[in-house]
Amino acid sequence: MNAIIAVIVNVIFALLYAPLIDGVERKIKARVQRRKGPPIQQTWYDILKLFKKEEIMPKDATKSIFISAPFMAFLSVLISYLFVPTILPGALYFYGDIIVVVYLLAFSSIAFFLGAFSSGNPYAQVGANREMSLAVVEEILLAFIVGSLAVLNRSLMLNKMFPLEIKVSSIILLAFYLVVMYIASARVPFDIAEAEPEIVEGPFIEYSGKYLAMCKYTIFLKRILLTSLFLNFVLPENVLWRTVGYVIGVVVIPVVLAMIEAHMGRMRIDQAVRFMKRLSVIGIFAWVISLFGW
Amino acid sequence: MGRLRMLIDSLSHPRVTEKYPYEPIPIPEDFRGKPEIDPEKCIGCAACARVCPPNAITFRDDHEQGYRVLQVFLGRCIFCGRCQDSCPVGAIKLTKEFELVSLSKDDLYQVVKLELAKCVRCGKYTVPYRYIKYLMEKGPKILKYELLLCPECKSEVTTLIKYHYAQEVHE
Amino acid sequence: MQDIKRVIEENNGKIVVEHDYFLLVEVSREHVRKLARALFEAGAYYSTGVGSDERPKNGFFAMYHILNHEESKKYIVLKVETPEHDLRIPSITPEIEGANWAEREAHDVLGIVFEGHPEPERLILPDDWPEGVYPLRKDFKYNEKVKPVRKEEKFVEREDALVLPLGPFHPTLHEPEYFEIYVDGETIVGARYKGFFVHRGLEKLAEGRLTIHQIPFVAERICGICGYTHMICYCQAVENAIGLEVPERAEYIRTLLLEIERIHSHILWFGVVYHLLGFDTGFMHAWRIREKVMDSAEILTGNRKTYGMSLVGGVRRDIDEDKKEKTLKALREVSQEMKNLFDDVLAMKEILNRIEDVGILPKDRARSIGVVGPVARGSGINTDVRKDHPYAAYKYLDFKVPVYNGCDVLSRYLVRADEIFESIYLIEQVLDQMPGGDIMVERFEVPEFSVGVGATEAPRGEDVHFVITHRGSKVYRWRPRAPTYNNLPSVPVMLEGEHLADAPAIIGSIDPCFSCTDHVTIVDDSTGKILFRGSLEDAIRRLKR
Amino acid sequence: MVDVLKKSIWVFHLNSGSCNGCDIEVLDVFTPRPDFERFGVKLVPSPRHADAIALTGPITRAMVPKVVEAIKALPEPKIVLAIGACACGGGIWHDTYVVVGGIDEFYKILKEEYGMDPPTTIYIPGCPAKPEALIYAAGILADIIKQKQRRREDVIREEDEEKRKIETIIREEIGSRHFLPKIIVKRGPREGSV
Repeated sequence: MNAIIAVIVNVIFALLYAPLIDGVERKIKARVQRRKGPPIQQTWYDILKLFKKEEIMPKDATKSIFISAPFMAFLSVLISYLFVPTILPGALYFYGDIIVVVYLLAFSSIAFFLGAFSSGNPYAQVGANREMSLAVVEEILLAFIVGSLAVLNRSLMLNKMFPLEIKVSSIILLAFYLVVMYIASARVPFDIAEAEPEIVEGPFIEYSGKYLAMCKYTIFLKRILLTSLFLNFVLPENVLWRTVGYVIGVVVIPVVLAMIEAHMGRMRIDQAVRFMKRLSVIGIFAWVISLFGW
Repeated sequence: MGRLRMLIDSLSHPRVTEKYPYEPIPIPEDFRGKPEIDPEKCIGCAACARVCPPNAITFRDDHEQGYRVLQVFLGRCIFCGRCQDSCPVGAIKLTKEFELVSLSKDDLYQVVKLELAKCVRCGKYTVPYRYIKYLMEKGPKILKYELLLCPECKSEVTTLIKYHYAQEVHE
Repeated sequence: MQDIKRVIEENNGKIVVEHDYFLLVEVSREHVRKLARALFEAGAYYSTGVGSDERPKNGFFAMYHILNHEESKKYIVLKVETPEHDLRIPSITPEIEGANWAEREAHDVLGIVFEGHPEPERLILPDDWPEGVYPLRKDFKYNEKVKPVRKEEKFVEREDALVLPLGPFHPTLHEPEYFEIYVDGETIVGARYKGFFVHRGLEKLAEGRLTIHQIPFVAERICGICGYTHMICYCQAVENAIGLEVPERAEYIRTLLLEIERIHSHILWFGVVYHLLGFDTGFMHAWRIREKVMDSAEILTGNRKTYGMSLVGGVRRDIDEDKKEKTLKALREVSQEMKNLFDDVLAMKEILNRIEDVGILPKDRARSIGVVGPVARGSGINTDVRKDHPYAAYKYLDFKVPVYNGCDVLSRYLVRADEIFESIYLIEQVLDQMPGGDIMVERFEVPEFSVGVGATEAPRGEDVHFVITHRGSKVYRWRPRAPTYNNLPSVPVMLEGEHLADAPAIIGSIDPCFSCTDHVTIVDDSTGKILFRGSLEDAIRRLKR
Repeated sequence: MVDVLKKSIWVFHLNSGSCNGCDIEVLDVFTPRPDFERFGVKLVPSPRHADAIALTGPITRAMVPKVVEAIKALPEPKIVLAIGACACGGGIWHDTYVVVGGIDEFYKILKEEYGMDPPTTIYIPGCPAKPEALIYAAGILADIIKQKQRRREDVIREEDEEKRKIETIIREEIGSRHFLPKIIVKRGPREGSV
């Protein structure tokens, strides 16, 4: 029963908090650019406005897929919150839930990809292609990290992993996780799929109204999910300290990432893939030492 | 480490965002803003309308009501200030006003109507009284009766005068 | 100097007007090609070509080829006449590649046939423009509306590649332009430019409604970024045509504003390039610094962008000590902050990777296409109108012309970076040395059918205006040629073999200004596919095929 | 004005043949000093995402179908920001052979040929429109400030006395010209004067 209440609170928290932290990020980015920036509730205003707007269907779109894709993406991320605790500890744990989380995250990327392809827009397709080549590498890396963590803990259950034991391999893996988290949350220089000057927001180009709001919302939720996952790995088990740590972490991490993001130029897709290939070498190294149990 | 320096530099300096629209912003002395006709000074000579490159200032003579209608359409104005240069009495000036945003095109007009004088010969409307007054005071030394004649009458009369003089000489 | 005259005379050219700035050479149709060849070999390169309908004067059509001879510091204007019943002139494009667009344009707007032109296709007239209607002929009214003739859309298909339309509304440049990019995967295998969307008919407008004193304001609105240089260029062309000496103080004020404009234009370009490379903070910082330049422009002239400061014969407003000081103070800050920004950005590896060895334009290709300005200087060609054909106060001032040999986007980047500091140095000199005196020549006579050429170094390169005056303070023919007109044909060369993701940065690297270029003629209507809606659907259909 | 868009306006920038001056100012308002984002304004690259079209330029004839498409592509509720002298009234080239001549002429075409009602339009004059003028427009949209510019019409009538004075002076002069009243020429009706 407690777990269910925790899950409900967690999901509501995520839903409310995800757009808000995006507003905070925008404010922070504005500050490092030496301007005032929008109010922090701006992203909420944007989303509410989008829900009130008309939706236009592109002529060439495969309607059913085009409409359902944002919902699929949104729901798959939302369902992930059932397994990953946010502000309150406790979630629906069952044997093998780590695989479900990774699978759901990959599924949200695939949903965007499908939606983009069904929209019948070449820019969306170029965007989707890029999204896919990035997502493949990024999901593999994520699976790889989580898999290695599972090896470390000898379990696929998330609650067995929270918090992680401090070992050489786990520290390397967490650092590695931070990088992958950065990539997966589609921030510059890895927002190649949505590059505005090149391919005009790529996969989302044809979406309007509430479908666009869903797409944007999904991205915000995904970012908070990945941050929460990281925080769960490092925070202590004590409920009070965990909550305090979580509240600090969930604010500080996006702020720091936003500052990093503001000072990056976009990479080219081939450069990004090459970069990730190099990263995977570190991953393999961490995996090998985790096999030794260090 | 360029980006770190950039970050520190930005954070150590204040934000530059201005307070406008909550507070007014400083406008430079020579700023070329909204052109405004001072209806008290305007003589209706339409010099501004003739030099205006985009035809933002136009004039027409309303022969029924007896008015010369000078119209400034701010929506087309390019704020070059040629009207100000050309105005003989300094009636049109570029102000510092730039807050010209409007929800309807109608708000972007300034209209000045000047009463026209009548031709003493045929009774048709000619040029504004103001213009005649100005020419009488400051204009070139011409025969003053010409001021109150419409162009047709003027050319006819001129021909007649020439004819008359020619006859006189002939005699 | 003597050499070039000898070359002209040996090849049956007749020097009609010998001006400090240009030579007007009349040549018959039979000899034009040989003369052009000889001049090209003597070191002149093609600047622009102007067609003109001179039937009211003598019943002839004329084609003026303007060549830039840097060595003798003169423009050489070759005038070829052809009678109305036999509108054929030998093309000089086989001899000089740069004449291609100019001749095609003259054909489009006047109907002159260039014999032996390698690509006698329409350039600027749209496919739906009716045959036999030539807008720049004198019997066409400036405000005449022509009914379009509907035609089928034409696509240039390529079997080995996928066509990706870039434009006309693409967020890269905030201007309607259209590139058809052929991609194989993510690699570009070819590109085709189809432009001329921003045509506003201003050449015809100048001949029709406006007087000689109103045209400067139209010239300024050819381009919203480098408008003042167009204004000066026009004024100089008219001054050259009527032989007017501008007061020295006016020359200095013009120089001051031209350099202010160069600084803001270059900083703007840096901002745009950072944005294209995804580095928005760099964009914000660059434009924040630019704001100071805009403020000094506003203080000096009363407007941020359209200065409205010049007329034929001088400048309209004077500059006092207070304004001078404010400008100097602002520019010192700009100099310091830009320096820091450049240092910081060039230390960022992912930015450098995106611009180094990308968009190569080799030196020999650059010369034969006739690119100008920072694009030429980034390909190792030392050319600058300010040095080659000194105008305004540049003849009294000391400055360097930065040249880089990298031939890539980075070189163009560095050229512009250096120019900012060079311009600040120039402004310091101008404000220091500015003499007193008049700023305007009020009275002058405008002769009929007098030819004038004016040139300035716009931020984007050489800017040439050609003017034929007319009685009653009118112009008979006015032809502004913006630098982008010469630089654009080099873009397909640069794009080939590059990544699609680099296309915006490469197109951006020539600092294209389509509104400058396209003013000349008619907008393309039918091939202009757009990014959203119908156009993309067409594109997708082609993709599926 | 439009309640939905009070707090958040996403703008699609559409150049319809402008000289670039206004386009640069449209970008300029997003830079640190004016900072348009304060009012929740954001530049979006796709018209599908947009609430407003920032229209610059006099609308060249060939741009008409494209501008119509862009307006159609915007989901309701939508507004049009006509920025600069060109968009508001056609600017310096309002009557040339390839220019429609401003947003109002364009709306006529929109109504006649495409049967569409024009969206709410905000006119922002200026050449180019100063960034602060754009902020002022955003302020009006967000109900922070009230519109200042109003139509002004002045009718100047001369005092009868003044008129009489002028006429007297001139009549006196005419009187001194002995020939003028003597010669009477028959004239047909004429139209127009000055």
